[in-house]
Amino acid sequence: MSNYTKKEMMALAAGRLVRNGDVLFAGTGLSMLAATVAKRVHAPDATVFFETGGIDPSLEELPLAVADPRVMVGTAMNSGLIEAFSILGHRRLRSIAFLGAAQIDPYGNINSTVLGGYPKPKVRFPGSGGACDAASLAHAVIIFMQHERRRFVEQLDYLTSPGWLQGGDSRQRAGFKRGGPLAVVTNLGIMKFEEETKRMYLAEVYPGVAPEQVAENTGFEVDISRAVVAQDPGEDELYTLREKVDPQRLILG
Amino acid sequence: MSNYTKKEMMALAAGRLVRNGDVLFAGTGLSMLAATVAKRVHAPDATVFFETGGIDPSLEELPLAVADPRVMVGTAMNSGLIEAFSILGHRRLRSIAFLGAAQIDPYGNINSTVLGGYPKPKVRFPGSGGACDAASLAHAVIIFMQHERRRFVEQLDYLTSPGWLQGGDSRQRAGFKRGGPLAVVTNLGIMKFEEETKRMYLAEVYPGVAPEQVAENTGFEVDISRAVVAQDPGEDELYTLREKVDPQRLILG
Amino acid sequence: MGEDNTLTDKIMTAAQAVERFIPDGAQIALGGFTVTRNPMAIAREIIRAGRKDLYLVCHSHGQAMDLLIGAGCVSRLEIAYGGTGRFAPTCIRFRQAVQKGTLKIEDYSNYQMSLRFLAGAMGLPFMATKSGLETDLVRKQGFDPAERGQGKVPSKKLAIVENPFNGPGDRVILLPALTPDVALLHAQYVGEDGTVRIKGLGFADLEQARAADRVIVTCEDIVPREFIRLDPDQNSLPPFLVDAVVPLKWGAHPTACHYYYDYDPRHLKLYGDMAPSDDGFREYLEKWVLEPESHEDYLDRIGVKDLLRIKADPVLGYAKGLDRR
Amino acid sequence: MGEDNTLTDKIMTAAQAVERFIPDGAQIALGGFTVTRNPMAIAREIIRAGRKDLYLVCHSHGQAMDLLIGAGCVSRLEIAYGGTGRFAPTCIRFRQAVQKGTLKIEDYSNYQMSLRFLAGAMGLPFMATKSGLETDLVRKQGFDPAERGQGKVPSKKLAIVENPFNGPGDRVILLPALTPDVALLHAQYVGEDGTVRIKGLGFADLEQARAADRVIVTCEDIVPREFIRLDPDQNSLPPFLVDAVVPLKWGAHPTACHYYYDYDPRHLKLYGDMAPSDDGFREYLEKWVLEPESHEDYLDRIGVKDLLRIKADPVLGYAKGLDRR
Repeated sequence: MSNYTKKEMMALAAGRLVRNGDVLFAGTGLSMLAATVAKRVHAPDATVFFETGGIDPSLEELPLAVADPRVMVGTAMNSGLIEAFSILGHRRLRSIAFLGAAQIDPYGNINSTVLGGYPKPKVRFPGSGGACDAASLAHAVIIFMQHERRRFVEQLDYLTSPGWLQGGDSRQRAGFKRGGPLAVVTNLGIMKFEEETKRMYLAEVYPGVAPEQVAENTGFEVDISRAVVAQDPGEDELYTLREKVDPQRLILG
Repeated sequence: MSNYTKKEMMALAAGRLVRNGDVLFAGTGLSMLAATVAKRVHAPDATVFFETGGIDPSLEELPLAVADPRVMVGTAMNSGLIEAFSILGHRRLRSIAFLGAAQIDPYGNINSTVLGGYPKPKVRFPGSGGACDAASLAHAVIIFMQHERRRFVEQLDYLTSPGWLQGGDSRQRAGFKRGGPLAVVTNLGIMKFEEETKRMYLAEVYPGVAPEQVAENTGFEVDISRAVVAQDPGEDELYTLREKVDPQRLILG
Repeated sequence: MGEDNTLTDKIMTAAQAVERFIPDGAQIALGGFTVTRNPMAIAREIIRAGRKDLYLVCHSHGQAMDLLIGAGCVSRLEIAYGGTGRFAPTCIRFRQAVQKGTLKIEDYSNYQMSLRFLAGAMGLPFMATKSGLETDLVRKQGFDPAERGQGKVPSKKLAIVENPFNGPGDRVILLPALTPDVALLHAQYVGEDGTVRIKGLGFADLEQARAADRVIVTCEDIVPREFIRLDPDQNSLPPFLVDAVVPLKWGAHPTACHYYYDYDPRHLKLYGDMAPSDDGFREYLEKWVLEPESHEDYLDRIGVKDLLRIKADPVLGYAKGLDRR
Repeated sequence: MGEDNTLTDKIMTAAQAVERFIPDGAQIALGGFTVTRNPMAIAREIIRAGRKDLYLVCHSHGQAMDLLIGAGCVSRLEIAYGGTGRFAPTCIRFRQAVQKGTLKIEDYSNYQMSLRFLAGAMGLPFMATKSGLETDLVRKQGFDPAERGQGKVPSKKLAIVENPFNGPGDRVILLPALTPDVALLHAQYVGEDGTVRIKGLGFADLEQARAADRVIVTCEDIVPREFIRLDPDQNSLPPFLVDAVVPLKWGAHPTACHYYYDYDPRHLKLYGDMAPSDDGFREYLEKWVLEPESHEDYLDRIGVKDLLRIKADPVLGYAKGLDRR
């Protein structure tokens, strides 16, 4: 038994992908944890910002939504959606967006809108929000997913946010100047995208997870041959996450 | 001899065209006087604003430029160019812009850019600034001119700001939803535009000016048959203009 | 100057504002974002007034939108996101209405909707962006083609064109401007002169207000003219863009109003528990919208204890240490 | 958070900022407007550094632009207005350069230029407006067709297209986005964390900064992090959009800096007297730009008496009763 939860591992694994100086577009939930812990542990010069316009808040208490008053306090600047999305897409910034989704396909395109038909679906989700914009405009995107066959699908019910589209150079040909998903962080491991084809493969499994488990829980064919075991969370990482970032365990549960 | 100057008459004559509640887009010089005196004399609910973003300043001292710090004090709001031009063109506001120009044609199109060729002219003027935008987007425009043949011309050297274009319904056909010049206030009188043809005619001459004087100083044919004599400035108007609006006579001279 | 600009004609009750400016079928832009500064008191008044066929245009909206949809006031919606964070990851009555097909809906992204409001605010016909190329936001239409161009429904959801400043093949999305009939927003301060000041994040409230034909502002406090004009850099809207000012303390409850109060986790959880079933939602409406005889009566039902629990720390602007689980 | 964001790497002298971020040929957006918050100290440094072939993109500009043009630093200009109110209804050296044909120039309107900066700031390819239809701003081109699409010169001055959301015949102007190499602006405050706060009108400074690749901010004062972050609603630019911070008191002189000092009527008049003749302008450059060994030396030449004359009233923000005739 490990001394940490899957949620903790996910937040830390995603946070490790952040570089110092990055500009982090955080949503609610896990993405808030990942951005915050990265900044506190190894990327002190990273900036966390929110689509609502809060830029670099003090985050003494964890916001539960991107419009939470806690994203407006101690900030460098309080602005609005227009300014936030301008920053997200700014060509000179390494903006990293953290997204979640209901479905993902082999090229990292995601669905957060509906299951079934449109506009009258079987299940309605909240919709794009800023996800489509982040996936279109950010320097890179990190996606959180629960690893289930029904979520990793060959064909999305609705393509809300563009990933590598049909793979290869299709994203670039479609007119996007940069971006694309960097990684998919799940409760089993970390998926990345092949250099040329841009198809998803298993890059890392968490300690105690077998690569085959990932294949079984993925609804499309996935290369698990290159998987290495992810590094266990460090003491300092866990301490920061638990004591500084989410002491009330509002998101960690 | 009258007990007022031509400049005073011009500022007051233009100011009289303002209605209470209007939103007044003022530039430097005479237009600043006209807007301010109108608000102080008969249109207390009018709002003076500037293309630089200053909205409804206290104007305790007269600004000498639209970026003068005096347009930023006691305002309802300090914003910027984007917000100011949004207000100028707002469909629900009766925005009145005051403009000056180097040349004007029979349909109230004006030139504030060059004399001679473009881009290498005989004489260069400051350029459009916000004049083209005001002439395109405002509810109505009032133009100040020195009445000289070389300024009232059949053909502009450069059309900076659209008036009634070629007259008739040409402005509307060009795609402008509203606007057009209301009057041209000169040192001799007030020119207006015929209802149907939109051609300039002499509506009022100042006391002591003969209508023929206007015809002589206009470089195109102008109907002077309907001219009436403008009302002398009232005591209260002169008092407000001289003592409240421009006590230093910075613009009145 | 401006000494004579007073609020006299603009100050009114929520009922008067709804009566005067929100007819059935109106296109409405809701201010706020998910759990903050929703125009809740006006939303409750709209429900009490029995408005129908409203056409909401939203970026990311939560509590006010869900209440209006649940109460059957809304027939058409353009939206990017419906949720209130962990209280309702997807807005409850919104979700049900979409799944039942009782709501005509068109999806955009947050930036797309914000740009559309900004276009309306600036008097521009459309905005051009690449955000959303190759997605179903672009490919799938929610509204019936036969309704296109009718009333405020845009003639096209969007248009894809070539960028004339680049070589061929460089495609961009054109998004039609939004010019709502009414914008609703909740502000902390309105000056005696009608100037509006929002503290904290503005979201897209100002673009929405500038784009709209009419603007209704509910506010926590009316403040002196001298106060609001002492530092006009901080102000949000000039008086002449505001049609109705409705002073309503705690007017955004149960959503937050920065520097005044936090969101109310207990009430949002209560809503989350009651709203999923039709009976539960009806009961919620009865107790919290229809029965209260006034806004003060509504607040009485919430109770002083809960109001004080969420009262904002004067420096932080939110309720420090509030139990939000 | 952000405890470690400090100014260490960004604080530098004007000479260092020009050396590092402004090469010959750079496309530069000048902050300020006619007589207020012109980045004068940086402009003087650019002249001392002998920069050539600069490409200015401006809405309404005055003193800094005229000085740079007069000194021969500028070869290309996109502009809406060149003047400093009554001190120079048309900027003096600007006027002469255009008349002599030594400057490549393209005219737009103020809204058009502001929209182009805003498009650059928002990452949009172009903006659509009706402002300017049927004018020579639309019909007449200043730049040589052969230069189109080279470097930062837009491939077209603008394009006229049909609005796809309206019936045929509804034409709109598309204006290409501006993304300058460098934006220069003068602010009142920069925080120790690099956050910028402008007091009074922002003009289009923020759009220009957000649109640019690099941003140089000169400022009156560096203020503590706790001060600048206490009320972030008032801030103008976040630290990560700023590349160089140059503390320079009176750095906008002889133009105004709200709450610090007014414009300097005596100096602007002096400039107006000297600039029209080539000899006079050269003499002005010598005395006020080339000879001063430092910014402080420049201020010494202005003299304490004149600096105090224009010092701002702390409440009004300008010099009350200043003789401006």
